Amino acid sequence: MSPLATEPAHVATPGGVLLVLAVMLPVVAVLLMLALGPRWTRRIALATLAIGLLVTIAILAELLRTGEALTYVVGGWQPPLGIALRADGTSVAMLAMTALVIAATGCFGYAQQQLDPATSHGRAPTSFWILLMAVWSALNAIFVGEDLFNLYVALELLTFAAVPLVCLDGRAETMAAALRYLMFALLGSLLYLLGTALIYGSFGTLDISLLSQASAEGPVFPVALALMIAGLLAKAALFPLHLWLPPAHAGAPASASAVLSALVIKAPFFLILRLVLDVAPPQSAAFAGQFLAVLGAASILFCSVMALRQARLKLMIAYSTVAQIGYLFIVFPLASGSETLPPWGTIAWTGGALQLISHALAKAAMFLAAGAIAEAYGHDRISDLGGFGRALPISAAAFGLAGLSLMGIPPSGGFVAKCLLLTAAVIGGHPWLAATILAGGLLAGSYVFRVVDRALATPAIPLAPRKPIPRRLELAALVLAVAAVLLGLVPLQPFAFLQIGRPDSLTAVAP
Amino acid sequence: MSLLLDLALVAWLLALALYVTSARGDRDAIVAFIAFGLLLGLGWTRIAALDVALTEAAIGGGVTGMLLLRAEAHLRKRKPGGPSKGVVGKAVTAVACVMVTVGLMLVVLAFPSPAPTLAPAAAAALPATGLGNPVTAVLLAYRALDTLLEKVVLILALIGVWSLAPDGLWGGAPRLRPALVPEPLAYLAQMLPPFGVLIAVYMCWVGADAPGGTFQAGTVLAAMWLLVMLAGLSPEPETRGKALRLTLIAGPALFVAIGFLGFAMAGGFLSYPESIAKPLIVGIEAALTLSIAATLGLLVAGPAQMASGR
Amino acid sequence: MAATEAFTLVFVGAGAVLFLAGTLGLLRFPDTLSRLHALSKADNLGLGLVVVGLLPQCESVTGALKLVCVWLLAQLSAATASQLIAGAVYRRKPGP
Amino acid sequence: MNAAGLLLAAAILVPLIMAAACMSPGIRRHAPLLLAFAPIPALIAALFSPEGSFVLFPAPFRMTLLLDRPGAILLGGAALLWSAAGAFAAAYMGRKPATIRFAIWWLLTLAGSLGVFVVGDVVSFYLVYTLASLAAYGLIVHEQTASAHRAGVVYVVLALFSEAFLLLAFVMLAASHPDANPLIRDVVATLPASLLRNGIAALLILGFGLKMGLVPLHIWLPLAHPAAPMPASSVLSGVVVKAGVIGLIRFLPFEAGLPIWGSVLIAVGVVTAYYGVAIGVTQTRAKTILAYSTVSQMGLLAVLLGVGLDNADPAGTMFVAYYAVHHTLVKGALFLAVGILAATGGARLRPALLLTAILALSLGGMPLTSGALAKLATKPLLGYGILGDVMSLAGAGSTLLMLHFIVTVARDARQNPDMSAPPGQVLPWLVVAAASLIIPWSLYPAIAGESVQGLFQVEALWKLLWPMAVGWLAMLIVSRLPGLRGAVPEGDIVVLAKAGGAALDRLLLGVQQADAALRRWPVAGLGLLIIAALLAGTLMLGA
Amino acid sequence: MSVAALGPATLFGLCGAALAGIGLFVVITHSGLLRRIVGFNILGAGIFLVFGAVARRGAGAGFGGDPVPQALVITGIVVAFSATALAVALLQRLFDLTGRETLEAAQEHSPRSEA
Repeated sequence: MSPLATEPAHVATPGGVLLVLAVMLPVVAVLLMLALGPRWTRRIALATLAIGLLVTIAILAELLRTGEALTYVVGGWQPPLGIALRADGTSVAMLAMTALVIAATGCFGYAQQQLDPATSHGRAPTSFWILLMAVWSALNAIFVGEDLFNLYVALELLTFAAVPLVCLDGRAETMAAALRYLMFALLGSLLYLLGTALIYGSFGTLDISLLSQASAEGPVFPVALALMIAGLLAKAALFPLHLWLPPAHAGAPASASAVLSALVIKAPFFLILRLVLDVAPPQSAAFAGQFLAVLGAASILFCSVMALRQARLKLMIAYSTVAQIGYLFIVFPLASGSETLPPWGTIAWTGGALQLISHALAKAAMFLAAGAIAEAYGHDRISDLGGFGRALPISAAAFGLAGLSLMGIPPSGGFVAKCLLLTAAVIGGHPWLAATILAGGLLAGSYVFRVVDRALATPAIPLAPRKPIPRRLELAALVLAVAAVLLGLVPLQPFAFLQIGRPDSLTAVAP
Repeated sequence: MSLLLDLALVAWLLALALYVTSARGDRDAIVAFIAFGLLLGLGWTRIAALDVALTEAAIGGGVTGMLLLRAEAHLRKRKPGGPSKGVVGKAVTAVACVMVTVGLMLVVLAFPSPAPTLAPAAAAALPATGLGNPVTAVLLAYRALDTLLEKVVLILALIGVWSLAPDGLWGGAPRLRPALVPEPLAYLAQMLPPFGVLIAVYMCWVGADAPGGTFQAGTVLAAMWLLVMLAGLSPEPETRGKALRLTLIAGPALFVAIGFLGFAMAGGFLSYPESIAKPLIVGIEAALTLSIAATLGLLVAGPAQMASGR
Repeated sequence: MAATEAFTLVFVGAGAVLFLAGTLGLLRFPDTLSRLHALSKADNLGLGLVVVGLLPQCESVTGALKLVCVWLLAQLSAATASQLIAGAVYRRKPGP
Repeated sequence: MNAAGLLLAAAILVPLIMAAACMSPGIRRHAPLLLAFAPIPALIAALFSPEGSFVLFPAPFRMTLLLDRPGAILLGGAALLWSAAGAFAAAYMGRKPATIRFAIWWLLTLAGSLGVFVVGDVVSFYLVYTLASLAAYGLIVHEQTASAHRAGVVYVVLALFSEAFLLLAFVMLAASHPDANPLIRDVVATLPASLLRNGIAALLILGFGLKMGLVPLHIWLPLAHPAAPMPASSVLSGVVVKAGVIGLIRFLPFEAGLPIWGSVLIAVGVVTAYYGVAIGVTQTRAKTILAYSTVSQMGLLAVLLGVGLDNADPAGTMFVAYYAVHHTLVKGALFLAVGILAATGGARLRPALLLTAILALSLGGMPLTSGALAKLATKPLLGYGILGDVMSLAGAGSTLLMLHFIVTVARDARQNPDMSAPPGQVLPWLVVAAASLIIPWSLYPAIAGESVQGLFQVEALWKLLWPMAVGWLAMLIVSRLPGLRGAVPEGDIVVLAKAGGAALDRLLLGVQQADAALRRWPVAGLGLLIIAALLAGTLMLGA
Repeated sequence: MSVAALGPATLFGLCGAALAGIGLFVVITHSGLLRRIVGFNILGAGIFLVFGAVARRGAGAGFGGDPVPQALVITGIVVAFSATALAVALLQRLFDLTGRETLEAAQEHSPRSEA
């Protein structure tokens, strides 16, 4: 370990300050909201959304301008003693996705609260804004974190922000869902923490880039990684560890569900990705990747069927989330790379990243559309929604477009992602994965179709909303859905942008 | 001799933990857990971690125990839950847990020797912070970002707890004071707090150079505050109260502010200029102690149960 | 030196015996109030003896003061706790 | 980008722009009027764009358009039918709010179904193919009846399967190609040498066969065509099924040939041709009979494609396109005829019936009609062996089926009061009917390579007349069998799905129970430990 | 390895491993949520002890233990307490609303049932 101490593992880049801002800005907002009270909460939130978007854009611009990862060493204390923040291309893509979804969700939340001005300074709206900011901060911290323990704290921050979001409306079943979520997430966190302890015990550092250069001997490293990955799997709700997700994501208010389903479960996946690709020795990573892919495939098939069987719209979307998460895990064997080609140079890596982002956009759009529907009709029983497309054309369109992306129908980000994954499966000789991808697409088509069919139906008695829904409430969903579709226009080649700052990115060539 | 003591301590810890799995009632389990926490604090001193020992005793035995006992009292009228029925499932789980334990033990035994350590690095950097207690240096300088985020976690947990209040009561005050305050409790609440505050101030102050520090001090303060509220000597604060909220955020806000000032003074976020590092850190610690005390106290007090006065 | 050590040995030993007796009482006495009696007796007196026994071992006056403080605080809280428990028992079962 | 290229682009874009324009309320009100004009750019492109026109849209759109002769023939016929059926629809659907929705689906389907004839790269093909597939759902369920709904569900499920098969096939095709989105002709050239060629060919035939309605993947046709409104059935049966035909033309390697898969196509085609007739004659509804006739005709096309593939004969695709355009126009006109006849009575019934009969018998190959030309033109391809006779006999089957159809529509129209269909409907019908006669005549010399004089020789007439005679005879026998009518339900083997449905339900219930069990806390907790242990094991394996 | 050769670091590390196992058992098998929360705390304590063993093993530079893992444990204890507080508050609210303190009743509520 020690030879590395002589030569700093991280050299701060000028743009690194932006990473601190990305993490701390929402924290400042949380503190301000708490200090100034409910009357100011929403104004602070909207201002933070605007500034945060600007910061994200600045990070993106800086990354593109310099063509290398942004790095910051907090307090000037070099790892392993201190903590570094680092954003490579993939991280920045995550940051941008997060900012977009959070902003859209914020707009939806704002519009929804305007429907009922009497309670807009009440418990649920005020808590929502504070928690939303905390989620944002936690996500940013996770996407730029380099230190395993710092990531643990960020993960816990994320959990504590996400759990109260689930039970914001105060119904008993959402309390149960939140409690189940909290408990299982805690179990996951503790396993992760245990792994961290073991890693520190054998390497004396928690810095990811230092660990990636460490040579692993003996059983400690595999056991530690296994514990951490298993803990993160529990938080990512991969089948068969999805017990908490459907009730939690279906029970939460729509805007919260959108953030939870689109972003929150991506954070643990992102960390698994980093652990497998950056920390684990390549040989071990290959075997573990196979195992994760089996779970991912099971998740796709099993939970798609479950989504198909749901009577309630939000439960259906929630199960679909578990299924779609499965696609991310089948990336591991597909992006195994080779001597000349690192994993992040493969088309499967691009496909996986696109799947992650397009799912985030599409799923947020779906939940927001479902929120508008529930707002209009007071329920979300799919069978009783016949003809909702007439009253809520924008929501129906948003749902349909988002559905295209989930199904993998062109032109959409989901299509390009699945196309790339399928190609990787065919080239790499993984017929079962190819079959799974296709079957998942079919099942997704079926469950999306069930809803679209209801939207287009014209029942004898037209379905009248209980209150008028303003257009701006529906617009956020449409914007996200259109963004998911527009992603389909990105080039089919590996996204060079995603490889910025990855090790050896110079040797990465397009296949 | 000391090995014998260690072995006895470990045996007690394991016995209490096993008792928690098998105790009939939750209260018995919680009492066992409080004893467990105190013993664990003793255990931490055996492995030369005095700061942790103080924290563990204050938290594991103290505040967590109080929280759990209050919850148990709240849930008194329920049907007993108990372990799940399936014997086979339990047996399988037991086997799995034993395997996990054995695996972990093997890993613990397989740690590399000599052990990797950052102690020399921490010691070498200590002069730059002006501190004498390396744990405080890690918490407030080397890994200050962790500590800062952890404070946000604490505040967020509080916001989560508050958000659980029924809509009508939100912004109101939690209820700690029992219907009838026992005479001795009131007496204790008058006697103890001056000592407690003294100890807290002392702990916070020496934390820079000796075991102790902001979190331990904050916990003691919180305990004193809770005691006073329990005895009905001071009313429970309304969660909407401005002063309360300012106290809550004072520490983290100062932390963040000094962190950002670091850009101007020392060329980076959360870096302290070497000459005034120690006063800055002690200042942050003092503010944090207040905030932590308020946060911990309110976390134990729970969500609002009385409607706002206004 | 030997005298102080002997002093310490005697007093701490006596304290330990009291603790043992108190623990026995806690385990063997029939009802809550008598158990409480045994426990608080042993606690107060035993801890007092131990503290007194340790005083000569202190290297500084502050150390000795700390020990005394520990005893005083323990007294205070033990007495309060005993009162509270007794009160609770009394309220639950009115009458003898 | 040249003018021809712009025209091709307009063929796809104009309908899409019209659909988008329907978002504006002012345009939306007149949406039905757009339908007749939306295909006009495509029609002009088919007529005037030179063969081999090529246009490339650079990234990020990555679309290549390309018109070859088979494509132009099919595009022209399809655009004509779309235009006429659009005019028909404007008159037929009336000015109800639902009509606007119908118009939007119509425009989307139109863009997709015309697009498949002109796109040249793999991804764009998949895109427009999908557009046509999915948008057609809106046309099928438009009436919102229970049967329409059922047909829609069956259609969507099969369409999704088709998409899945094709996606895999395309990915396998393009996998070996350096370009991420290669031209179809480039990847098809590599197909015969590909290691995956059997898998690709099987998937292509499955995917496109589903769309064409080859047995046993035909079940959506007899369900969807009767359920859709009249003009929609017309384009579904006339054009949308041709997406499968053009797909096979584009993606199968006719230059190099794939003998095994050619034989498979021939076998499937023969079975389909006969099966469509056999089931069709038991049907009682005119539109269902027409749907089964389409199934049968698609079988004939499959045989032609199979022969082409077998012989490695790229010219065969020309014959296929010729036959297909004949079928497009005739079948389109016939569906419109059903609509006209339902609204016609009294004195005007007779001429209408007569024209309908001519059109119908054209499918059986009545001399002087387009059917006769198509059959004669494709004869050389089939050869004069047993296959030729089998196909001639299938022509007899077509005649039988069409006679059954004529009897059925005549019976249905007998009770009509004295009325006449509005001119807005009659005129488009007449246009399509006329086109179905004129276009094949005008194309015949170019396709068959001989002048039309040859058609009047006795030998040629005999070739056409004996199957017709056999068909008449068969009709005489069939009409004496009263038990036959309604013997087989619409969608025939979809009934089998009921039996499978119970098993599927059990499976789904099993999944639900497994989910409930796995989501119990102790099970999930134990699962977490087991997963951690397995992960540790796999990680140690590699260490 | 004889018992005498065990240093306190290893001994408490092993104790931590055992506590983690016991905590896991409580968490997984008990349906009563309060007990489960206690189980989480025991599991956490076990993990912190493993950290403590690591710290003790890293003694050096005049310190009795590596200060970094010790600081991590302090942070971890705070986080664990926050989690406990949040869980207890949720549990009390659940109890107030439904009168139960287990999640099992929510399990029976089948996914197809209406909202």
